[in-house]
Amino acid sequence: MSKEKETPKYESYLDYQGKYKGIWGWVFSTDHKRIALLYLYAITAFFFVGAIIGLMMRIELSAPGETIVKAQTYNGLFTVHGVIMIFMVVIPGLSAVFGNFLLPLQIGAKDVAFPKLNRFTWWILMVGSVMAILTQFLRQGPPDTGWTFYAPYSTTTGTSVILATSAAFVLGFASILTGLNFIVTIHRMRAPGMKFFNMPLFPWAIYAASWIQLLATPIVGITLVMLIFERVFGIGFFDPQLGGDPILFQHLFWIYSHPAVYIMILPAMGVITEIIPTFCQQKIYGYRAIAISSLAIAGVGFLVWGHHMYTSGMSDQARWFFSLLTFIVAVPSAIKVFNWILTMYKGSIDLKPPFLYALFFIFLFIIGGTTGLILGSVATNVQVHDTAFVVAHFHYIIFGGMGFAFFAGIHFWFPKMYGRMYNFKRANWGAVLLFIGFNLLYFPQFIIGFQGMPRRYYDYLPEFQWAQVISTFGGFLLFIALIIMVVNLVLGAKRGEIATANPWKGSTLEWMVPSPPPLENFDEEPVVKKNPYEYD
Amino acid sequence: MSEHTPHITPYRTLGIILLILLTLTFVTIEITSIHLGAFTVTAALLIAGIKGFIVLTYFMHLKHESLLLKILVAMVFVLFAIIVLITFIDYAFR
Amino acid sequence: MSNHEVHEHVHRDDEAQKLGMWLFIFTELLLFGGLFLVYSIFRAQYPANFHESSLELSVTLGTINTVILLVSSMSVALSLSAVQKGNYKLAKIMLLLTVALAFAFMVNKYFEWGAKFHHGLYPGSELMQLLDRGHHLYFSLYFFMTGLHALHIIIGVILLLISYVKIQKSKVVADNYMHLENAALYWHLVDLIWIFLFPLMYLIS
Amino acid sequence: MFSNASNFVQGVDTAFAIIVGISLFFLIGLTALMIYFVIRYSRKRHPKTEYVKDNPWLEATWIGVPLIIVLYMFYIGWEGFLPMRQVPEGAMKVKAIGKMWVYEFEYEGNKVSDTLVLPIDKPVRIDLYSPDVLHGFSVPAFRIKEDMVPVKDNYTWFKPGELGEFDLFCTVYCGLSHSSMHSIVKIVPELEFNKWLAALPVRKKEVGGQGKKILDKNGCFACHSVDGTKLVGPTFKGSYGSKIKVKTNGAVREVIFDEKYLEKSIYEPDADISGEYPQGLMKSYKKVISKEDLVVINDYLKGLK
Ligand code: HEA
Ligand code: HEA
Ligand code: HEC
Ligand code: CUA
Ligand SMILES: [Cu+2]
Repeated sequence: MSKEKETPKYESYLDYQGKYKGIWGWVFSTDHKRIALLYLYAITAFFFVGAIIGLMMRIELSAPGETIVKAQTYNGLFTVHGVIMIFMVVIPGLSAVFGNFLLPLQIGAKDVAFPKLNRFTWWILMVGSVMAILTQFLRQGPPDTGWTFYAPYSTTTGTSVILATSAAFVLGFASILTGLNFIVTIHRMRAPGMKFFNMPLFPWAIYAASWIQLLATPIVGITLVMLIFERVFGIGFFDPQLGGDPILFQHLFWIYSHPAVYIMILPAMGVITEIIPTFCQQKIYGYRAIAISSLAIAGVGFLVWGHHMYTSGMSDQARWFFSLLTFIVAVPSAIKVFNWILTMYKGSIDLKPPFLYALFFIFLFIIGGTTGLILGSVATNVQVHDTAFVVAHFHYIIFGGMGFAFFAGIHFWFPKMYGRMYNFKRANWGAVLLFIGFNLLYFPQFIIGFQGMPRRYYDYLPEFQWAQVISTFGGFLLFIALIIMVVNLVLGAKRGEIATANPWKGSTLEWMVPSPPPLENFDEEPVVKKNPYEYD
Repeated sequence: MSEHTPHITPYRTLGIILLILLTLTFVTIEITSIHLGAFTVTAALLIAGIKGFIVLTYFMHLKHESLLLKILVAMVFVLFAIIVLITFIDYAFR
Repeated sequence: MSNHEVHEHVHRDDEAQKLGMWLFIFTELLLFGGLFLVYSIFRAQYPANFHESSLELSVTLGTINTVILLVSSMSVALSLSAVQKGNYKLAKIMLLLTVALAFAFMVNKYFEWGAKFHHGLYPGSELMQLLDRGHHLYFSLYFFMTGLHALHIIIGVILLLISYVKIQKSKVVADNYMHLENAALYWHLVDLIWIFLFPLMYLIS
Repeated sequence: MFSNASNFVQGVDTAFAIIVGISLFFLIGLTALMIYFVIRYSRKRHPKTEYVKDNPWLEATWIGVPLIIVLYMFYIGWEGFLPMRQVPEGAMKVKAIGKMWVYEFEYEGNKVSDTLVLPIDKPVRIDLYSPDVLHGFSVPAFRIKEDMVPVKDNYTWFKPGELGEFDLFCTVYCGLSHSSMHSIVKIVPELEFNKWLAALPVRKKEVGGQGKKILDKNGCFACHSVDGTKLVGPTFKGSYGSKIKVKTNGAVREVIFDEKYLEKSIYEPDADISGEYPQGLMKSYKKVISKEDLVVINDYLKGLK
């Protein structure tokens, strides 16, 4: 890009010197952009920790019997891996990082509705995360219940379940406040002239996800508190030995945790919906359908939690009812996939790294989603429930879906965030390696899952070993690819070329401000007259 | 930046509302003390619902809020009702 | 901190504040909603036990507390109206009345719980372990739900006291009263929840 | 085409094949389309975008068609599942008990075995019990899986159709040795089964009386033997009254196995860790085993010489 470009004349949010110096200028900042970067760094660190634990599990599983850790340690590993990845990485992930950075920019606002609350939320997240990580070092040993905390095992095991559930509770609080902040922001702070239906689609996705965060999280919150009280005071809500009902725990847990998976995927879909039209320079196909399908996913997503419990001993009526609703919630996702692909039709496609990631996302999401259909159908669920098949399903859809969308988004908005550009060639190599490693890692799990290899197994029958070895190999490939990606991005942020305001010729408002954006985003309040996604 | 001038609920209205709420409270107690079988629960919950509605409408002045907020409040209650209903699909048919 | 703060004052958005409070109230409703769900399921399973256990509670104490909460709910509402009309004196009296009522509620609760504790009925007690499933669940829920409700009373009182100070310092005035309005909304929520707790715990038999 | 290991294989595998087929169709079709678009409309070949108008009919199609497809998937899934809940009259009954971390199968006449042996071609209803936490009862080859939930009585049934040995897994995470909670389902000809059943010893009359019953009910024998073998935890045989080394807060000391030590071991197992065992294995039974029961257990252990 242009070398003659001088250092910008304005004061960008990155250079801004406030009352506090150095790192405190970040930690105490109420600027949504700075907070977004704080989230990015924190979540990257958590992701790293979780991923290393994932790799340790892979090494352990590469041979039957004891390989590197003891059974008790392994049980702690997958619990902590799940807790970190779910509550500390993917649930805050996209919405807190890109939502914070872009939501105000895309709707033409100076900041979110409650900037101080926003800062406070990040602190809460840190407190919760510290608690979660502390569980590792307590005398009782890491929690060993799985991230689902199923009673009555969780009410009786000697490990530090109380701290782990408290951590999840605190993290949930952060999630609620983020959602609250975004909903108010979207309702109250859109630029003049911007109606709901000419908002870009990423805010739409954030909006839908925020409602889930707001309405579903309290239920898991109270459930976890009940669990803690059960352990401390011997109140018997869930432990049958005390008169409780373990299946009720599962209901309450999944009333939150199923909608929670849409907290993860909706913003990811939003990111993809921004990237595809930009690189095709084509109007997004079926704007309204995509916007409304986000709400539909959020709405119906509330009612399908029982598909995690088909074999728990629910009534038969509940089984078919949940199965039916599960299938219905798949349709809005399908609509989005079709619309994305049709947007490419007759466009002018520029295959840059973000778009490459987006393509990989679509492919992996279809695999993850359609295997979700296999799980949703009662007969086949009975076969694959609680097996490696489920593990493969959700890694495909969370890592392949939300993870790849995250990488796509980082590569897409990187120039906006840092005002610099990364190396495309390295980025492409990283993406391709990541894709190969990913498939090697998780695809074999589908096969052995169908053959009956249960999940959360420290030890397994020798006939499953071939697949586990391939998986472990894939895990290392993935690791290398991620290192390439991260190094490339870090180098880019440090000494990449200076990026222009609108390197990809995007049409939404964030591209109308300089890169990196000035402290208060817009010098004058933008007035919106046209729809997003009009390229010319 | 308020869209509309805020509505001030008169003191008198608040007093009347309180009286209605107190009356309803005593009605519930009366109804539940006579034996009506399964109907007791329905009656008590119905009255509680009415009381809740009054509190929301007048004390929390939803009456004078935007349509959006009214819809949102209704949505929350409906969502909760649906969740309870669905959970009972399991428990009722066990 | 940054010059953001300056802007916040320029762009005061009462509607946003209120919407934010309502959204928070939604989360509280669903928090208790989870408990009501648990209650209804266990009640459906052990109707007889729940009935017998609820006889252990004193309807009189419960009724008094209901009346207290309803009156206090009106008094906050009065306080808000008074602030809107510029009658700060009345507003402050009404706030203090509300807080006093909240205090009375807690004292009442203290005696109620105290009596139960005295009989050896408290979470984790020997007696509780001996009860059969339905009774045990009823009392667990009773302590848990009323306890959580009491916690909300305490939070509400703190919010109201902050409002009081703000009126005192003229930070809450006739054309800027969002803090009081939100505190009042929270207080009504506490009342709203009790309206459902009362019949479910004390009356339905 | 499908195996005949049980009567459900066909239903489940049909559903599986159909859903996978449709999914593959969409996966391959959409991916191919995507790649085609990327190549055909790449900026080099197609520098100028032609705007495409939304087509309501097209959109309605791809709401409607997937809806029909998924409803069909739901239907076959339910069809394949329904028979699993309809136990035929007169099915043979076996009670399966899953406890930390072994299975036990109780046949009529109070006969107990640790493998599930069944006659071929005869429907059998398995009643599922658990005394401690959730366990899973899963035989992948038979396409059955149902959780074992304490207090709640779950069941499953099937009709074996092939001779042989099949793996039985515990699928619900249940603690330390979840992954070794494994057993075998052995399908044999009816004659052989009858012979086997006849030879199966009746569960011994409770030799230990009440004390043994309590331990059995709480699943202690999953970890503690009474014959000297070392399982997950130390054996009870001969340990009562002896001196044992325990670790208290990391410091090793010697205690005598007596009433007080017993109570502490059961109520706060992590306080004194016996020998080289890791802590956190045994859970506290404080809420489960009453003081009265302790006395009974005490007497029982005393007698185990
Ligand atoms: C981001 C997270 C995410 C998302 C989006 C989803 C999406 C879906 N999930 Fe998944 N799921 C998880 C995360 C997620 N899941 C996790 C973490 C678990 C395990 C939890 C645990 O036990 O630890 C799980 C477990 C899980 C189960 C329980 C498995 C078991 O334990 O037995 C089921 C069962 O129904 C299920 C179903 C579905 C379905 C139907 C969708 C649908 O929304 C998918 C919709 C998408 C598509 C259908 C693809 C796109 C469509 C097309 C390409 C068109 C072609 C399709 C048609 C014709 C319809 N999931
Ligand atoms: C976001 C969700 C997420 C992600 C990304 C991952 C990532 C990985 N997971 Fe995990 N996983 C879960 C969520 C996730 N997982 C959950 C919820 C469970 C269920 C837990 C339970 O049963 O309770 C589970 C369970 C689970 C199991 C099953 C355990 C069992 O049932 O016995 C296994 C086994 O192999 C596994 C492996 C892995 C591996 C190898 C990775 C790898 O892909 C990780 C590889 C990545 C790296 C090695 C990256 C290195 C990182 C960097 C270089 C930093 C760069 C970062 C940025 C720039 C952002 N996971
Ligand atoms: C999960 C496996 C497990 C179960 C189930 C279990 N225990 Fe233990 N138990 C252990 C382990 C491991 C130890 C040694 C470590 C320790 O002292 O905590 C132990 C130690 C003990 C000791 C001390 C023995 C000694 O020699 O020091 C007693 C007594 C005991 N258990 C009783 C019981 C009783 C009674 C039950 C059933 C109600 C039970 N256990 C259930 C694993 C278990
Ligand atoms: Cu038993 Cu897992
Ligand atoms: Cu789900």
